[in-house]
This record gives sequence, structure tokens and C-alpha cells, in this order.
Amino acid sequence: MLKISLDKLDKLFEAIAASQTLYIPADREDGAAEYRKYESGMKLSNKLNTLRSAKDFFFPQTENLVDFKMEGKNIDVIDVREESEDFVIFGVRACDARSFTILDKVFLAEPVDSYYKNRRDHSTVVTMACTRPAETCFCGTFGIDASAPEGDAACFSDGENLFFEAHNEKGQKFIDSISSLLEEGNTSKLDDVREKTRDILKKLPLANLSTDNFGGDKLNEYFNSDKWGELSESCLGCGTCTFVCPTCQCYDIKDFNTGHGIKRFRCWDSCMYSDFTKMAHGNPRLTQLERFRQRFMHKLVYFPANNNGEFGCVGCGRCLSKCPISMNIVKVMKALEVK
Amino acid sequence: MQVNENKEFEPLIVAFCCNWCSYAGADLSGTNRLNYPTNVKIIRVPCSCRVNPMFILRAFQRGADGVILCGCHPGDCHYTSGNYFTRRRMTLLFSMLDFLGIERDRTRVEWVSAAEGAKFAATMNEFTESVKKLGPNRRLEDLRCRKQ
Amino acid sequence: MNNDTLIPYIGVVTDIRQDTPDVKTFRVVSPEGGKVFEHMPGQCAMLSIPGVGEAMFSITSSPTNTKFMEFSIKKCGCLTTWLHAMDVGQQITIRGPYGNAFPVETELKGKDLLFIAGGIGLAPLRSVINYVRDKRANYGDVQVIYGSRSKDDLVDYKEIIDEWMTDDGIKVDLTIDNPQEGWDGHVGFVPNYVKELNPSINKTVLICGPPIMIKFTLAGLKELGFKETQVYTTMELRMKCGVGKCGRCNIGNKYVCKDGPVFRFDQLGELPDEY
Amino acid sequence: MQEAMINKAKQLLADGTVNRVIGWKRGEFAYDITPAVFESAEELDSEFVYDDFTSANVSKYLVKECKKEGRILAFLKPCDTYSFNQLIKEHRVVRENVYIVGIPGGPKLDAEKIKAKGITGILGVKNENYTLKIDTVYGEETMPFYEAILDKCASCKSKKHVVYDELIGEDGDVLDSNRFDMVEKLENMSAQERYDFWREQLSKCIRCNACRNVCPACTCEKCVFDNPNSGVENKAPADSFEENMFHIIRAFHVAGRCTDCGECSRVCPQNIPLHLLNRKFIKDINSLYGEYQAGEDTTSRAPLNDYNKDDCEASIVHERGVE
Repeated sequence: MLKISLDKLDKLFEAIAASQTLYIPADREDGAAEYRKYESGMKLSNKLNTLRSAKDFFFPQTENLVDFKMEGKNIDVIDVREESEDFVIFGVRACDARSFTILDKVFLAEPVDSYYKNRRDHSTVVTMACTRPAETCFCGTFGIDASAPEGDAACFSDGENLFFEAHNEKGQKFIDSISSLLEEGNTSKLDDVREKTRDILKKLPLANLSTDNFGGDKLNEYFNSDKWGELSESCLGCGTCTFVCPTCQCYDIKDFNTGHGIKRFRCWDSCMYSDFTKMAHGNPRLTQLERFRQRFMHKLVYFPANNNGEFGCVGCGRCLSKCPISMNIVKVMKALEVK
Repeated sequence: MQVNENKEFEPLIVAFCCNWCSYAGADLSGTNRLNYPTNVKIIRVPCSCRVNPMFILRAFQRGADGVILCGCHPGDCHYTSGNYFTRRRMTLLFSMLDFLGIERDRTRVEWVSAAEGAKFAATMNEFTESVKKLGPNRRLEDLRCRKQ
Repeated sequence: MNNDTLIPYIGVVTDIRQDTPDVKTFRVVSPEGGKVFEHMPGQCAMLSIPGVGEAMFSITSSPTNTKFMEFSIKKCGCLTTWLHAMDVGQQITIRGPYGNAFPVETELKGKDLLFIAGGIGLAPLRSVINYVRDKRANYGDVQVIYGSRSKDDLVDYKEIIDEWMTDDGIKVDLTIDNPQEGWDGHVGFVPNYVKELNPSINKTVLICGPPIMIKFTLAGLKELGFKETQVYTTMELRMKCGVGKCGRCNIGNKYVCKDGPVFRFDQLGELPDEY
Repeated sequence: MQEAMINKAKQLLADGTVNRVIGWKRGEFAYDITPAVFESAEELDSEFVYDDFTSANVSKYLVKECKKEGRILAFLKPCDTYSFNQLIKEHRVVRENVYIVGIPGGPKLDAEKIKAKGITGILGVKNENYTLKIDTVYGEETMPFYEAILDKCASCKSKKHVVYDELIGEDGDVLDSNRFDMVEKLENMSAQERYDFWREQLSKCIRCNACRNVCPACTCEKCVFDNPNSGVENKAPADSFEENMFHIIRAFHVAGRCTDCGECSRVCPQNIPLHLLNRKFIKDINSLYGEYQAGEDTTSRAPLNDYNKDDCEASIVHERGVE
């Protein structure tokens, strides 16, 4: 396998950044990691994952869809779309990499969302295998191997070297573009590291969480479960879980009057919010119970029902550590499960 | 048309004026033919106390470079005590804006009675000058609203 | 870049008709003339005034109308109030068509049809009724039962009297909720009237109206011996994108904007009761 | 302590004083504790927990809970009692429907602080003489207790319960806290430095509304930011202005009512020190209008609902501090 020594990472980043925009997970002042545009001297974070998910690259929190100019009775529609620049996202974890395939199923389904596709087409996703998973990780539940992530290309660290593997043409092109920095390396130590990681993954507290009893076929049974009241009781109705989630993709479309035109923008929305389904004549989800139920039913039942059994969760664990009152999908699954 | 890059910066000033004193004061300065800058856009409110902190922020969002709030002198409020509440509220708001690093000279409260046309004009002249020195509001503006 | 469904077209409002005190029908054409896009009966379009709002409305005119589209809109929210206040010549933005349609070319073909509508519920059905009238040979008996609060609240009253009622192959039964001067027709609620008329149970039913009317009418139809597989309705929930992506108009795993708005009652029965 | 609380709860349930208990429920890990309502002794025995991680302030839940049938038992820490008292003052809770047992407070632990040390795979956390013994899948780790406490506990203002029906343990005192230190530090920076500081902090905001929804003082039925007719409704920070606007107004709306419970900063998923905005208001109120502690009593007028004829003019802001 081709490899680069970890102490030459700077050179690698410089080389990538010379030809296209590069984003890497970097530590910010408060200690949390976030994706940042690479600039000389920036260090790769050694945190397990970024605080915000990587979905921002393809589905940003707000984006301008279209502009309007209003004059008298006339309306001008101004298409504001621009071809995205090419960019590389480096160091994506296995869970986030899988979230892209889930988002693809929504945004690339007919009719294709051109805003999303534009950015997706211009991106190269370089993933990084995990070596120190946390207690909140449960990607294995959804069939994800944290030691062998997807993505256009993947890299693996054995503590001294970073090994590269291409998964498709785009990934191969990426590796070719940096091949002058790479050399053939021995993977025996890497194999040990991966073996160890797999052992740890098996020992994690959520390793035995299973989706066997979830899916589209028990729709009404789960919907009518009497557990929802108790589970949603403490929910604050904030949008933390939805906004840190790599697969939550619901959005709102709003207009902003700038005083000299109208900007129509799309922004993340949360099914936890009271106005999510509110209409002029009423609201089918009046209490937090229904809103809370919607989120988990969507991930565990509706999504698999519409997508050949694929779940709408990747087990990244962000909602587990970020929910203000620690109510999360794992607790819901455990409380709800019908054998 | 050629745009003169060096043209002097003309700030947009929003003045919230209470109906009973300050608006009448502004009126008086007009009837007395006193000059105050055209940069000042007056918004009449029933009482200075009507001004919600959000109004001040919205004015900045929509392109104001300075916001001034005028009301009756303390003790003279048409509604007895409205301006006393205004005073506390605006003190705290301005202090918070200052805390967030927004130039403190962009905001002001001034008491102007219906008889003080001259004071109104002088206040506006002076306030406009001081905002002019600060330059355009960049720290509390909404980029989407900026005129191209 | 290809067209994106979220970027709307412009439509020009060329005619506004006051149908009832709170319903107006708007005629929309493209700025170059002609229809903005083609559609099938039952499909919807997103209409918007930028800066005011955007909402989904069913297309009231029949696809067989080649010149323009019509929308019958009841004044009830922010956008609709604005639409009601505008004048002819106003441009609006329009995108679509969205959703499925009544299966006029498949399951409904050759069938006896019974349309039941209440109030503004006639809007989506009018598209089908006129489609059926224009392709009369393809369908069996056609009956329309339509009720409203009062005579003044009957949408498209003029068209009903002048065109539908004078048509040979279509039977129209009207009812209003309370007696009213100048009304010698039937008085009473739609569900009861349907039972009174006792339609033949061979008919396929298309129903639209306020939820409470649909609920009682369906119960009445079942009493008469109709099966859920014979009854179609059209749904409405809050929508933003129109293409099943924004995630809010779902009933169970079905999106009203994409998998609906037309549902058969047996399909609806399988979904959770959240609408 | 946990056992004494469970026993107390069982006793009050048994003698009919209350029919429900609001407390905290054990989670999957050592630290993910959820507020919950318990209705039976069995539930209490199996799930009730009170330990170093039970930091969530349950007083806001009582707004809804006190309107239900019967009386509810609430275990309130000293800081929570201030929030509850403020809610009584604002007529948001029915005092008679809540039976309050005051319990000693923190300091409580912050799992994020432990994780920030690079400790991961946490299976259990034990406090042994103020050293945390942390059992992880990667072996045992230790860290000093006081390095892992919540920021809000590090600047605790009071150990005194201001409202209760009975106490478990001794009541404490109002503390001489250092809670305004950071505010002061910021005040002494230049305007440009302050601006840069807040831009960096507020630009992290994802507008999840957790700070607003958890706040015991934010109890409006409909928030102005959720109201499409308010003209300022916004769901996502589309511009830096909207970030500023939301946080200024959020803090302003609770100015004079905020008890400084610190929940806003605790729940912020982006670790924005939101309490500093609230504390700035508290500090200003204290220095300009006299010492005032929201929630301390249920009768005094809130500073923004009150005035003195000789209050300072707003120009004081322009005259003091660092430009």
C-alpha cells in the first residue's frame, strides 16, 4: 500500500491545497474539532470526530436558492447558482462517510437537487479509519466498519504512517495527484492496529445494539407504541439533535426581504420545532410527543421503508453527547424495541 | 455615471422620536428654519418607551449607521413614567452593544422637549458628525441588506 | 446547470373571479402566453409571491384546457390574503406540477364516477370533472354531489348551473347547510344528503372537503356498502419543497407532495393517523 | 444522598402528599442523565439517580407539571430554587401543586471536560477523595475532580435554598463568588478585541435554540423568533447580524429575571459562553441600579419593571470603561 510518514503530513496538505481547496478537521480554541479550510501550518485534529457533522459541505445550514427583483406587478427571477469549486474533505470518519450515501438517496433522487449535486460532484471525500472509538459510537449497529471507511479514498494510520487506498476513479485521481509524496510501505503494523480497533469496537458499551427489530414492516406498531409519551416528556423541543446529526436533512424555504430585492434561502429545519408542520388552518403535530416521534420514526421506520431497509442513522454518537437532557436514539431504540 | 470613490461618507441616521415632545421638537426646528442633516430619518413613536431593543437592532440591520432615541425629559413623560423605563432599558442595551464590541458612539439617547427645536437640530448635527467619523456600520450590519 | 425544480417560473394572472365571499379563482398563463406547464387532474403547483410566502394549491382547471390554468383559492392565511388583494396583470411565481393525479387514465377509466365535494373541496375535483366531461366517452355515469354553507359559498356556481347542469351525461346534486331565501334546492349536510340520494355502490367515489365532512361521508358510504378501495381523496399538509425532500408533509412513510396528494382510502388506512 | 432522596420520595408518595416525583433517570453511560417523572416506588428504585452528573435544572418542567392533576415532588438544588422562585414571582407555576425538597447542590461534573482531556471510551466514573477514577475501554484514567466540574458550578453564587417545603441536609449560604471575573476581563479589552471575541463565539451558533428552550426564565408561549409575523423570525443564522440579534435579544429578554443558573452555557452544543451575556446584564444592573438577585424573593420589582427618578442617563455607557 502507498503511504506517507505522519511527520510529512504538512507537505501532503500543502500539495493538496496547492491545486484545490482542502478542508481538514482542526482543533478550535475550546478544544472541539471542526472542519476548516486548510492554511499553512494548520494541524490535523486528533479528536475522534468533528463537533458539527460533515453534511455542511453538501447541505449547508443556509444557502441562497434564488433571488427575485420585484417591480410593480413584475417579478424577475435571478438564478444565483454558480459552479462549485473543486474541493477535498480530508479525514472524514466512517459514520460521516456513510451519511453522504444516505443524503444522496434524498437529494439525488428525482428530481435531483442541483445545489447538492453541484457540490457533491466537485468534492473528493478522503476518509480516515478510526483507531480510538468512543463509548458513544455505535456505527457497527448500522453495518459500518469504523476501521474500513467508505469514501472516494480512505486512509489508515498505524501510528507512524498514513496508508492510502482508492475506492473509485475520483479517489484514484486524488492518490495519483499526490503520488510523488507517497511510497510503497509495509502494512504489517497497520494490520495489527486494525485488528486492535476491531477488538475495541466489540467491547464498546453499545456494541450489541441491534436494528433487527426495526424497519418499515412494523410501521403502525411502533407509531402507536405507548412509550412515546414517556420518552418525549423531557424533550426540550430544541434542534440540537437534528442540527448535529449527519443525516437529518429536513429543510425550510424562506424569503428575506433585503429592502432592494427578495432572497429566497433554504435553511435546516427541525421536526422538533412547533411550527414544522403548522399550516394556516391547523397543525397535525400539536405536542412534543408527535414531533419527537416523527424524528425517530423517520430514522428507524420510514426511511428504511422507502430505501430498501437502509436506516437513517449512522451511529456517530453526536446526539448522544450533545442532547441537553441526554435523550437520544439509543434510549429510544432500547425502550421501544418490539421483539 | 462615474462614481466618486472619495466622496465623503454620508451616514444614515435613524431617530426614534416620541410623539409628544421630541417629534414636536423636530417640527419646531423645521418651522424655525434650523438646519439639521438630511441623513436623519425620523420614526415617530407614541412614547420613547415604545422602542423595543429589537427596533434599534433592526434599524442597524436595515442599513442605519447610527440610531438615536429621543423622548420627553425625565418627569415630563406624557404617560407619566414611560421615559424612565426607556432610560433603564436603553442604558442596558447600549452597554450590551458596547460589550459586544460595537462602537458605542453609534447609539444615543437624548431628551428633547417640544420647545427645544434648537436642541434637536444641534443634537442631530452633532450626532451625525460623530457617526460620520466612525464610518459605515460594519459590525452590526446585515450583508444581505447592503446596497450594491 | 440544469433547471432546478426549486427555481420557479413566472406566471401572469390574467383574470380574477370572485367565486364566493372568501374564494377567488385566478387564471394564470405564462408571460409568453399559454400554460406554464402541463399537468394531470389532481396535481398541484407551488404558487408564491416572493417575500410573502409560498404554498401548494391544487390546479383547478382541467388539463384539457390548453390555454390557461386556474386556481380556486380560499382566503385563510398570509399568502392567500395577499393573492386576494392583488389585481389582474400581477406576476406570481409558479412551480410544479407536483404529486400524483387521480388515476383518470387507468383505474377510473370506464367506471361510473361519483364526485362528492364540500366547500372549497370542489377545487381539486373540478379539474377531474371537466377532464371527464371533455373525454366523456371514456367514463360511465357521472354524478356530482356538492354542498356548501350557503348558496353564496358554492364555488363555481355559474359554471355548475350553466355548463354542468345543462350537460346530458352528468347529474349534479347541490345542497347547502341552512335554508336561505332564493334557494329551492336541497338543504342539509353533505354526508346526510349522500345517504339520502343512495347512490349505486358500483360507482367509484372521488371525495374532497373539510376533514370532518370526509370522515362522516366515508362512514355513510361504508354503510351504503361502498368499499374503501372504491373511494379516493386528496390530502393537504404543510409543504415546502414539493418533491419529498424537505421532510414535513409525511403521513407515515408517504409524502403527500410526492406520493400523494391523491390517496385511496385503503392506502390511507394503512398509514398512521397523523393528518 | 440518592438513597435518602428515594426514601423521602417513596414516603411522600405513600402518604399521599404527592402523586408524582420529578427527578433524574439513569442513562446508558455514567453521565447521560435525563430528567424524568416517576410515579411509583418501583420506578424510583430501579431508575432514580442523583449523582455528580445530575446537573439538569428541573424547575422549568414544573411550569407544565404543576398544571396537571395532583401534587408533584421536586428535588431542587440551591440554584434551581432561585429559578423556581422567579417562576413563582412571574405567576408561571402554582406553588401549592409542587412539594419542594431542597437538596445540597454541586459541584456537578461536566462529561465534556473529561472528554476534552482526551479521555474516551468512558465506562464508569468514580469520585474518590476528589480524584476521578475513570474506567474506559482503553484502561483506567484519573483526573482531579475540580478540573471536570461544570463552569456554572465553578462560579457558584449560592448554596442557600430560597424556597422549599423541607430540606435534606443542611442549608448553605450565599457565596462570595467570582462570577463576574470573565465579564470584567472582557470589559477591560478594547472594543476591537471584544468584537473579535464575540464574533468568534457567536459565529459558532447553530441556532438549535437549546439555550432558549432550557432557560427557566424563557417561558413565553410563542417566541418572537418563531413568529412569522414578528419581522425578525429566523430559523438559521443566515447572516452574522442574525447571530448577534438572537443572542442580544435572548439575553435582554431575561435581563433582570435571569437567576444566573448557567443552564444556557451548559446545554450549548457549540460551547458558547452564553452566560457571559446574561452576567453582563446582571453586573450592570447591580452596579447601576443596586444589588439585585433574581429569584431571591417573590415580591420585589424586577429592575426593568422599575425606575428611580435619579437613575443614571444612558450616556454613562459612553463615559465609562474601555473604548
